Amino acid sequence: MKIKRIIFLAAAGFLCTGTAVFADDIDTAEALALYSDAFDMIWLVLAAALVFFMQAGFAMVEIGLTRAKNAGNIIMKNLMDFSVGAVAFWAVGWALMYGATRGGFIGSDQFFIIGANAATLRDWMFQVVFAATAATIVSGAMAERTKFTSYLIYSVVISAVIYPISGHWIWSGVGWLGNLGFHDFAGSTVVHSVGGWAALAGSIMLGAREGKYVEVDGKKVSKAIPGHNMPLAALGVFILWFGWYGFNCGSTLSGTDLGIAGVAVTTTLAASTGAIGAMITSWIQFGKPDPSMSLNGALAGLVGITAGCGVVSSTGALIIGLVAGVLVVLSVEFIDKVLMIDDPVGAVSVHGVCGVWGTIAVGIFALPGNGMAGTGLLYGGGAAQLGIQALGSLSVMSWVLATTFILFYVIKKTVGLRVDSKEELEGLDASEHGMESYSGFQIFSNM
Amino acid sequence: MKIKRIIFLAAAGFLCTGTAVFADDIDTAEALALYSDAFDMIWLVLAAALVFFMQAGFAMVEIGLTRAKNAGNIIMKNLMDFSVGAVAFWAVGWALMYGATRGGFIGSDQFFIIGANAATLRDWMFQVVFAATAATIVSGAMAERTKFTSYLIYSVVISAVIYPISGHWIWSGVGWLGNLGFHDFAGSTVVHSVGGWAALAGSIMLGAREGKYVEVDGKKVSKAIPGHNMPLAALGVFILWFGWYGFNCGSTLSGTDLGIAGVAVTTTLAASTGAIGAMITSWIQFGKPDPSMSLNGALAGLVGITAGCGVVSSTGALIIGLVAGVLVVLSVEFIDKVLMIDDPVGAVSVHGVCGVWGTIAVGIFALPGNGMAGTGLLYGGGAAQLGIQALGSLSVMSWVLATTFILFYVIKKTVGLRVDSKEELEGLDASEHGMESYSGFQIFSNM
Amino acid sequence: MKIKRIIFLAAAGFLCTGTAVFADDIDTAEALALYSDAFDMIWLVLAAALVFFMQAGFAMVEIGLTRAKNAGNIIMKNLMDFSVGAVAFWAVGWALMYGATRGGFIGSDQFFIIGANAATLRDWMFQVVFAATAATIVSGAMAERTKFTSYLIYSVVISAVIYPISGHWIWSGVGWLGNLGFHDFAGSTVVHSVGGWAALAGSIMLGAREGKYVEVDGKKVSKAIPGHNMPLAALGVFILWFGWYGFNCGSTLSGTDLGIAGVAVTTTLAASTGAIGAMITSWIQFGKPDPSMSLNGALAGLVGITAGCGVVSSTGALIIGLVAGVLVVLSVEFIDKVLMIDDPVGAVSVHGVCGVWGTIAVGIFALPGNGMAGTGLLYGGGAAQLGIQALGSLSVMSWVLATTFILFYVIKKTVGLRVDSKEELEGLDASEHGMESYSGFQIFSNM
Amino acid sequence: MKLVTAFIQPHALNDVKQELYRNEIYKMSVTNALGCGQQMGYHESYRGVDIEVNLLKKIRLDIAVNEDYVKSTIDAIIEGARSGEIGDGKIFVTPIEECIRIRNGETGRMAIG
Amino acid sequence: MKLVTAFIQPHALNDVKQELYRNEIYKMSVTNALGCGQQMGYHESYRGVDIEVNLLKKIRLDIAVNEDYVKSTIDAIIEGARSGEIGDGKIFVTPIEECIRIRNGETGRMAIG
Amino acid sequence: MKLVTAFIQPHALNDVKQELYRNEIYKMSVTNALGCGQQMGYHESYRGVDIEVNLLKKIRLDIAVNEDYVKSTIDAIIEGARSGEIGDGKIFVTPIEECIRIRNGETGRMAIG
Ligand SMILES: Nc1ncnc2c1ncn2[C@@H]1O[C@H](COP(=O)(O)OP(=O)(O)O)[C@@H](O)[C@H]1O
Ligand SMILES: Nc1ncnc2c1ncn2[C@@H]1O[C@H](COP(=O)(O)OP(=O)(O)O)[C@@H](O)[C@H]1O
Ligand SMILES: Nc1ncnc2c1ncn2[C@@H]1O[C@H](COP(=O)(O)OP(=O)(O)O)[C@@H](O)[C@H]1O
Repeated sequence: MKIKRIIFLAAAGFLCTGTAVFADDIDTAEALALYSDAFDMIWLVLAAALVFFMQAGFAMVEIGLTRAKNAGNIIMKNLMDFSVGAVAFWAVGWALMYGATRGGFIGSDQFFIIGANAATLRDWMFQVVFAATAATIVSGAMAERTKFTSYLIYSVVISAVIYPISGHWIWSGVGWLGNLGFHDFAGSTVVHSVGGWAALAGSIMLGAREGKYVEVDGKKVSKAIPGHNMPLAALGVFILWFGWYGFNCGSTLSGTDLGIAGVAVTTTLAASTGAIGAMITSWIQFGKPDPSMSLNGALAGLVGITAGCGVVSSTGALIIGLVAGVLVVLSVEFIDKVLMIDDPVGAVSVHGVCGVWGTIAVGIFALPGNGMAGTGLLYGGGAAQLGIQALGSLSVMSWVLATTFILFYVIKKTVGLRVDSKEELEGLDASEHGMESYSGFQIFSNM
Repeated sequence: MKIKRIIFLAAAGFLCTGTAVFADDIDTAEALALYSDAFDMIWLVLAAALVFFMQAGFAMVEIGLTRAKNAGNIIMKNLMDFSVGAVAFWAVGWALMYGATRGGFIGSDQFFIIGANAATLRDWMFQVVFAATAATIVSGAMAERTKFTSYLIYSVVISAVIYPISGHWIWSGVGWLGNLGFHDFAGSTVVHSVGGWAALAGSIMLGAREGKYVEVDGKKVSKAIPGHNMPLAALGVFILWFGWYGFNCGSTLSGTDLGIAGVAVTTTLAASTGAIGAMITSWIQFGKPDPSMSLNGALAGLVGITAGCGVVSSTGALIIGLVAGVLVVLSVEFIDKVLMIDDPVGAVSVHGVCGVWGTIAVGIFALPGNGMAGTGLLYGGGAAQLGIQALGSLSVMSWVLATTFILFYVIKKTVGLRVDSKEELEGLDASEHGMESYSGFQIFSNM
Repeated sequence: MKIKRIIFLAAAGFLCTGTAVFADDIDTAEALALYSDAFDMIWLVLAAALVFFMQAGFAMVEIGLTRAKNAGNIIMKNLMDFSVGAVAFWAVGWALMYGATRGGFIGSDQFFIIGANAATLRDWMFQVVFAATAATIVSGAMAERTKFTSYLIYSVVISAVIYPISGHWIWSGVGWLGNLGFHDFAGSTVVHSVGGWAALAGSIMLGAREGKYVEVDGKKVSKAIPGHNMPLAALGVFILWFGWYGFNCGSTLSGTDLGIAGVAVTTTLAASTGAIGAMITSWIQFGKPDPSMSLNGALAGLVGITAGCGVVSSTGALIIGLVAGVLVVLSVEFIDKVLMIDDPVGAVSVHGVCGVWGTIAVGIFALPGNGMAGTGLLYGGGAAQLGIQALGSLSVMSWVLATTFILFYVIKKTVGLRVDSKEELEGLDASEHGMESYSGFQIFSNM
Repeated sequence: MKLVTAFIQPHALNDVKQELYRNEIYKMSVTNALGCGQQMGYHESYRGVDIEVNLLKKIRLDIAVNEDYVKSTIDAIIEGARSGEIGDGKIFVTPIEECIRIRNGETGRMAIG
Repeated sequence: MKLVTAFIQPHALNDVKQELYRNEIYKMSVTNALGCGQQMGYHESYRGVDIEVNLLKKIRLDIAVNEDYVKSTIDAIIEGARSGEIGDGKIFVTPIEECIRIRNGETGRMAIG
Repeated sequence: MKLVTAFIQPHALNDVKQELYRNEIYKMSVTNALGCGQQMGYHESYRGVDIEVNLLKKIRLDIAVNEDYVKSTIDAIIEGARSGEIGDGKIFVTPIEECIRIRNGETGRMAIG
């Protein structure tokens, strides 16, 4: 490709002959403007790539925490929710989220990102991976029993409509929640809660997996259905954590924002204390430090810090993460044993509950003069920001629960939401995809 | 290390004391030139790292789609083709590809990258990972039956000679194909087709795996030899997709090129529709949506968009990906059932066939005024660019098929290309490396 | 979030209206200073993310090279050593490493990184992942028999005290070794040797795994305890190699350093020859090319080049890597068969021995006029630099061995270092965490 | 003494165990098996190529019992495993000549339980 | 009724099944096994340490048949599994006293097929 | 001819093999099994939910021997596998009516060894 060679001769030129060529050719101000754009460009594209990679993380976590007989189905769900979601977000989602607002509630132009310039393309790229993150969260909660076709339908709707609309409220710059001063830096609410509440609606509408809740002496009790591959689950968490540096740091949206470092530090510390918090809580609750809970704890810390990563101190981050870690264990237990809702990977607790916690936490821990959100309760800012944060969380939760319940209800009444019991027993790999994920391995399964 | 501290004191200086120091010390024009170089440097090194990571992706895909008894051998092949390939590309490959041209056909100096300055080192780094990608593609098609020593020999030759020469034609800036106006932005032809056609030659010369084609009632039929680990195959595809952002976006070769965003968007959309296309095609053809085909479809979309990612619209990308996704399924079936060539992972279809498709597609979908290639057929550019693209594809295909057939023939007649039947039955892990990849796991294998 | 939209409107502004706005708003010198900081910021944060991802690499390598019954325990160790280590490095480690020096031996302020500005936060972020790397190396050597609680204690101490103090000597800019001219660009000694020697102390204090050394005819012989998952081990190595581009290239500490390319090239070549060297050595020694040794070889090459990656030529890198590859195989054999110290993953050989080799190699291969270290022996620089390098290696080795022996001794005498024999037999997943890592898979284990 | 060997559907294992416990049979050995029988198998496909799977996943139970327990063992297995559909499985009874408890060398009827 | 138990080479399974089908024996159970016999095993190495592998992968076939089928079953297995090399395996015949089809409670000769 | 079937603790396999070799018994087949016996199992938990694991990992040994080897086989297994603790396992002896070496068609006493 000619241009390759030419550019690189030019570059070599700089290195050798120094300045002269340059100064003559391009005006300084133009160069500075170009560089500013270049910073944002490479920063956001690299961050987007990192966030994309989180898809692999979700897939591995969900595969690891479920049974071998459904691994191929989970792969398909994770691959396809991104694929159909990206097309949906291209056609409709972006327009509803970032198009010209109708009263702060919904965007209304730029369908098919028509007329996009370089900056819009860059922003679309960064946003599409966030939309896909919200969509894919649900897959874990609905694992091992959902009809594949129904899942495809769900994926289109959440990426095209549900996620973008609440996103518009908060991130469009002209949304009603954003205008009220609601602060969600990288998406504890916009992304994670949306995914988490959709996961809740999905798992309620589906019902529990066969064998998850059984009568014992006339009482319904929760049974464990152990995941089949902890190493993959762990790998998934490490990938997610890695990708989260793109998720949170990239949300500065600017490559020349020196706040990036602070975001990276709070993210790191909250993830760490999240893991620690969950480990200790599981140790106390169950007598032994539980790996799958500790892994969930790291994610809980990450979800928790996502809203406030740009406005809290490192100490604030430590506390937010720690609380998220404790919360996730208690929430998993509560949802499983008290509410008896079957969420195989803990998606509701990690993304829904800790998403709310992280959003609220902004109102408590936001540093004075952070330039983005009102000062938190702890620093004497009163309850103002806290109230707005609570309102935002609640609004998004209501929106998502309402729409996804309707969505899943309609799916249930039309194409059906769940595979039949024989197919579930056999495993979705065989029944939905006619294949085996671990051909040759001897697997002992009596559930 | 002293310099560490010093640099970072200086940096801290900027943050605190502001501008004064700076303006005095360095001339603006010099600074601008340095920054321009710095953009390219960090952009290309990061992109190279992403492309390097694709090695892990290839390894996982190939391991996942073959049998457990050969996993260790695949690891060795993937590790060593990069390792010996990098040394070969350092000693010879770079020189033949980017050295002073002999008539547009072959480079002729800079062996051992002698005299390389920072810019050359940077470019070598970015190019070596592309060379390694081409080399490693073959490994999957030749899996489960190739002698390890022979594979090492092949690796050296492709990285040192075959890949660099056709690369010179197109990417050296002075090659005959490039001069004709052939456009291959990131390597649908230069990298993927080269790998794909070498894979074709290799799998033909090797013959099929034992048990792949059997007589049933006097007719040769194709039997399935299922891969043993779909989660790893899926992980591999996600890693490849992730790395592809480095592969395609990095191919701007410049960190200040604002076209990066467009490349990222077309890459994302084509991968998505590739997966969708393959899923639908497999659904129609086989009755169920096939995970391993859908995964191949995402790769097919990526390979397809690689040539044109900088010159097509997002709609163009959607179509290119979709066609690639359909094509890959039909091609896999054709090669397997009609030609009866045994390509365990579909490398020929994904990289060879879709590489050609992507190259041709430039001649159809290139936007007017894209600054790199002639306008495509669809936008009224006539068949000119299309013709050149076809010529280029064909030339590279002929070059690679001819040289690799000779290469594999020579290897076959000297050291031998294939392990013997007993070793194949036992598995290459035991016979070639004296080890087991999944020690302790009970694996049921009767093939 | 309001700010999101605003920044991106501004950015769009640049792309459309060009220069005028910009030139008016910001003074050129200020812009140049900001950009310089921005380069360092995004470079170091991205590099830090890559280095963080190495945690996943270590986890996969260690899981792969040990038995299935301990996989969950390894996950917990790798997750928690980062988590508690990050908190420890935040509270104490950074202060001891980069706080105001006491005589070049230890830092003394900035506990809890109090008063950190953006530059300090950025540097902390980059340094914490190095500290975590040193800490996590030990986990592999102590695998399959260490009490989880004891491992947590060890993690805190190494990240808070042992690593930072020797780090201060070398990287603080005011440490006694740094002042002597000791050169360790990215941490062959500071990070890898520290981890390697701690691993040695740990594995000696623990003793070998049950069944590792058995009496046969009155003679103690070494038995193989094969790892259970080579694909994960290979994935881990590819992840580590990928992350190493952040580790080494990021250690320029500056995003405008054009030496980055050279670092990337030497890193790539040394890793390659490391793999080649180990493959050949294992082929000669054991009759077949050994995958797990070749994987170790790549890591050995990477560890070897880490100290000198900025000051050696590409030829130098090839030799350093090759020697490291040979060395690691011989060292693994020596430690296993002669010293009879049980290091399941070869951590002592890879990180300790090759760390020393890499450090020493600077004194041999450093190019004249490299601007960082004295000229090496081979280039006529005499033995001066070599002597300093040897002194540094030795000092750090003594420091680490002394402190970790004490540490492990104290742990042994108080909470105990090792699980009991029954727990070891059963596997640490069951005994320490009450779970199974591969639920359902039939695993044949009689050790 | 008899050895009762049964091949059952994997998902019936829990119910069978429950029934056996109810009949005070607490000792057994379980193995993974693949079975080929009247239940003809099914078709999978892999990358477009059809695979006929006629070895279906089964579980093999081996239960050594004294003569007077044979009937209740068989009944318990049937109770737990019968769905009335093809593939429910088979039970085979074979003679055991001796039984030894490794722990203490006990033999015969004493050892079996 | 007899139980024919064979330990064969894994790769012989398809051929053995083919031969059994040809002799109208369609029912069997298959298990993964490891065998130790005249075929002495081989040597692997792991990280430079030699491993003696003397438990080789085998497949265990259990086929319950009526007396009049015993010979043809044995012949079919031999036909399918014999390569003439060490490691081809063994066949053992043991008596079955009772056979029950779980699905419908059928017993004896009726149940076995 | 007898078939000696033993269920032992997995970690006892090496010792048992050693003892068998010492008694010149070199042929055997080994299978993975799960056992349920006096050794009551243990409790694991997964994500806070208790799991009762009462199928413990065992190894099944099948050794076909001539009558005169039965005792030494049993003794060797006991020697290698006995720890005196619950869970050591059981040995069952069943009659074999015929034994055939697939490789060359040898039968009976000749074939067994
Ligand atoms: N003659 C036999 N020998 C060995 N195993 C048998 C025999 N008949 C049945 N089995 C086992 O029992 C399982 C169920 O048998 P099948 O014929 O499918 O069911 P059903 O008895 O209900 O018709 C088979 O998969 C196989 O494992
Ligand atoms: N006496 C025996 N008891 C149990 N299994 C046996 C016995 N003899 C042979 N086997 C099984 O048969 C397999 C093949 O036996 P081997 O002696 O290697 O072959 P061959 O009979 O051809 O000499 C062994 O691996 C083992 O599984
Ligand atoms: N009656 C039986 N039938 C089948 N298998 C048995 C029987 N009794 C014991 N076993 C096997 O032997 C193993 C050990 O038995 P257990 O009762 O735990 O030990 P012990 O005999 O020392 O009391 C069990 O796990 C099971 O696999």
